[in-house]
Amino acid sequence: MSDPSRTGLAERLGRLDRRWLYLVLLVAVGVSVVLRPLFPDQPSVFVRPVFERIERLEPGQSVLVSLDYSPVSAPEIEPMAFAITRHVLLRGAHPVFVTLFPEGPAMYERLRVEVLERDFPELVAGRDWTMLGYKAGGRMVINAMRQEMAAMFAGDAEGRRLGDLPGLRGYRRLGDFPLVVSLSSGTPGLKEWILYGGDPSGVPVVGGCTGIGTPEYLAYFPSQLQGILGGLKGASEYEAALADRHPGAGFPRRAGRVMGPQTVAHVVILLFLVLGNVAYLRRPGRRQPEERP
Amino acid sequence: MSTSFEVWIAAALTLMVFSFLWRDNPFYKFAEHLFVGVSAGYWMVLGFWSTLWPNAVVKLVPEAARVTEPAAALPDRDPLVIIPLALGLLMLLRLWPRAAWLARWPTAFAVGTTLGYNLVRTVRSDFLAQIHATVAPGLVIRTPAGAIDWIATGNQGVIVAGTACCLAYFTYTRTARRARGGVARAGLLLLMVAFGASFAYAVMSRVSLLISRLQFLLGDWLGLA
Amino acid sequence: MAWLAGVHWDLVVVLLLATAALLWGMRRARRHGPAPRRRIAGLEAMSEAVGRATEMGRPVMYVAGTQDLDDVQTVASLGILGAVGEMTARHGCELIMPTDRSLVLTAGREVLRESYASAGRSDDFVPDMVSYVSDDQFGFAARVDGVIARRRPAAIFLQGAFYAESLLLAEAGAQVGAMQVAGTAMSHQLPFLVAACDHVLIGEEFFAAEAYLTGDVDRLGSLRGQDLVKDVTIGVLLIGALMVTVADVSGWAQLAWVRDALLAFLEG
Amino acid sequence: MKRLIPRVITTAVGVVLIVTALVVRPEAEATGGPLAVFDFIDRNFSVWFNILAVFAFILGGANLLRVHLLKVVRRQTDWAFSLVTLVSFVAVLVVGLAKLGGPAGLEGSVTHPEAWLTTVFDGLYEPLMSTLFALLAFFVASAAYRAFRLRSVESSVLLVAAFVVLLGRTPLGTWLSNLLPPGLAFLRIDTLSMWILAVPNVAGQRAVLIGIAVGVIALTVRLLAGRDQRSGGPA
Repeated sequence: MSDPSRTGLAERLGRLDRRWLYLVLLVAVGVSVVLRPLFPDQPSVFVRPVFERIERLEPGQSVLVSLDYSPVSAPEIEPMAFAITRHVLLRGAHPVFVTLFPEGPAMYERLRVEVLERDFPELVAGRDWTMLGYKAGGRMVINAMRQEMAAMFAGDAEGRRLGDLPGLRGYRRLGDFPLVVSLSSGTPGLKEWILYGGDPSGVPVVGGCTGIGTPEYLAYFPSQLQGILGGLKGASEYEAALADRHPGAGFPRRAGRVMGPQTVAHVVILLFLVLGNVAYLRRPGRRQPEERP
Repeated sequence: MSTSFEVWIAAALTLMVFSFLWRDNPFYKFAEHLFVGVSAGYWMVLGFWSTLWPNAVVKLVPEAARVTEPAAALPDRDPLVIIPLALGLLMLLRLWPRAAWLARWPTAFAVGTTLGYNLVRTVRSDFLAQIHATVAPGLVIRTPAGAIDWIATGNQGVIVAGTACCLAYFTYTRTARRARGGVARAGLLLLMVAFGASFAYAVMSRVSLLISRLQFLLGDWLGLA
Repeated sequence: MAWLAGVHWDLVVVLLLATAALLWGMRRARRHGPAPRRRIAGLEAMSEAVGRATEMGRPVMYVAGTQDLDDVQTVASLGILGAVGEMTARHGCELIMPTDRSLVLTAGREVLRESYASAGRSDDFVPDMVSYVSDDQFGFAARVDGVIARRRPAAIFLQGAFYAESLLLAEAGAQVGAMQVAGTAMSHQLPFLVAACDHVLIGEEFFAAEAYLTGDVDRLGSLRGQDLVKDVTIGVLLIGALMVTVADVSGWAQLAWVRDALLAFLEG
Repeated sequence: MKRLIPRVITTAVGVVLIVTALVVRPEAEATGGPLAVFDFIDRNFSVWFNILAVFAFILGGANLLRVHLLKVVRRQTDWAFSLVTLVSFVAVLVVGLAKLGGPAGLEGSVTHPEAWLTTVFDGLYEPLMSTLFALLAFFVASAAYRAFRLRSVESSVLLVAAFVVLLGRTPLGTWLSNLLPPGLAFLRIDTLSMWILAVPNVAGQRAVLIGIAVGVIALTVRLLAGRDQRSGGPA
């Protein structure tokens, strides 16, 4: 028999009124919604390869970035698009945007206003980055780009001819790019870029996807898919890595700020799990039904 | 603090619903009864205008299409919609005890359509497709370069064996079940792993709903965040 | 007869084989009696829960999922309802069944009227034990949670197709101390029900519940047929995966042909 | 007869629809002949079901009105709240069926941005719906507290899997994993939680789906073969 005072505590914990749990969760999440704390975060084994790939880009190299998401999944995917675009430009590389989603051009517009023009005012569309636009057809678009970029795109979304775009000089087909990034909320998206882009042409593919979609893509990691950002957590890890490696840039950490209340809630629930089990294991005798108001 | 009337209403309703966490109380009762009335009415209105009107009324009386769209071309008349309407009327006979047995016909029709529509779809997408997904990669997974990917191969082995074990868990006949005791038990444990993991994984999306509600209360309403 | 080429022959074959296995099981059960079955704790708990509710003088609540009659799970749930209805009728225990679909309201009443009649308690059947709430999943959940808090049912059966509202219902039940038995084929809601309820019928167990509860020979016989179908499936899984591997590694043309035929068959 | 006819209806409708699903290829052009019949059935029966379901609203609505009217008339407990349901239900029905507030008369969509029904949706329905949804966060917490205990082998496995995945979704998990020596990198919590989701979880879900399909086949065969002497007739 253990110390009676400890048993008393365990017993009280075991019969804890659920409303205390509710109150703790409400206060913890509420306070963190107001204070918006930023927790230190680090890239996981899935995120680190994406970051390192982009970190190794040479100035002047072009990267294909496919914006395969719509407003519905933007809360999860958009922070990834913002962070990766900033990183590519910070390395002096040249992002070439395409989209397989009809809503993609609207997503690019938000990216242009909030990242390209605000954070990099000295850069110019067409010279320092390229938007090729939306093409319907999903995997057929990728197949065509693998053969010949010009077969799919005559020019960029603003009407400049392909030959006049500095970002595509020397990039005639998909295999010429050092990296393809697909930010994907479903089909067509990351899976199509892996199966019809990366696998046949050998170009390295990395990507980002929603939290719910993540497990599906893990089957391709790490051989066919070199790295992946899964949901808000993945985006937050990437932002943290970017801030860590390029401390002077001072970019906002959008996913990191939303992760604050999320993390607090998770820690609170984890704490409940631990407390519940401590109470359960320390209780003398058989389990009694918990108190119900 | 917000000056918008709508924000105040929404905030009041939000607090009323949250009050249920404390205990059942008159505020929750009010919100609950309002919710039932509003949502039941809303769905019936939608059902009328989006299903009954275009698919039954307009098909029986094409001129009715002009009521909602004066410039519309008149669709063809489809007298067969009499069938579901007649079945619907039979259902109302429930209210008249002597003809109540006729009210079984529409239910019989509904059950028949459900079984008929679902069987083939289920066999294709839940049965054959899942077996295909398990069998098709084989047991040895290779990298695009052709070398054996040992991690993926191990994972695929776990998936094939795990699926078989879990299926064995569902066995009903007692003798057969005993014969595969350990395997079925492994299947149950694997199911528990799957349930625990997906429960925890879903916590994040449930919490984000709470966060957005609190952002509304603390930000839009009180102006704190 | 060109249209014959368009028939999904693989599905025809699967359906015919499965039907044959089920009919074999039923015939066997009729001749030799049903084979002994393993226990399913959740099903044994159901009659216990009804008995407990009767003793405590508190009602039993039955929710047949939140989908319409066009979902197979709702149809399966009505079968379980019939058995539960007989239990409450025999015990003279109050049954409340809120529904969120009008078709389920009428079908539920038909089922309960019959089960009260077959229990010899026709007079105890009140149509209002089944009531309509609202087609909205959360409007329905708000109401049912309120009813649970006020009526404090001693037993709650959540049997059918559920979406996000599953945990709203199950937690409200746990808070009033109800004994809860859930059953569903919604794989994404199973984790929540497993966490919040006393017993859960997982997937196929939910479809087998009616056979167990009614003890009907044909239905029990079909369980034997289901076991046979699953055995064959396990065999296809293991042998198929092995064959695909050997075909890939060895490069034998004949085996590659068999592999392609099998995969094409499974692709439908 | 009273029992036979519903049985025949169920079986006939079910079998015809199954044959239809086996024969009709929606991507192919209808070729006339026997296929035309199946094509017709495929297109129409689900519409008919939906018409029937909406028709049933009359019974559902009548039940709702009756239950709450009786409470009000008999002055039962909480009758005042029943009045709230009655008033809001009838008001929404009138607003929606008469398409008040939108374009003139009955023209235009019932969910037109200016229709009063849209105001009701945005002002009352939407906040109630999302708050009910948000209650789930609390219920997830209390269900986890109660259920995830080291009671038996099964519930311990449930607990450990949930714990690992929960921890893996926080920076805390990443931080703890960094304490591991490089040789044990495969035990990193983020890696482990993803592995659980991608491997054992997939196996479990697949088996559940296959089992469900077997259950559906059995239920359908029993009901259509009339081998299911349900107390309530075919339903």
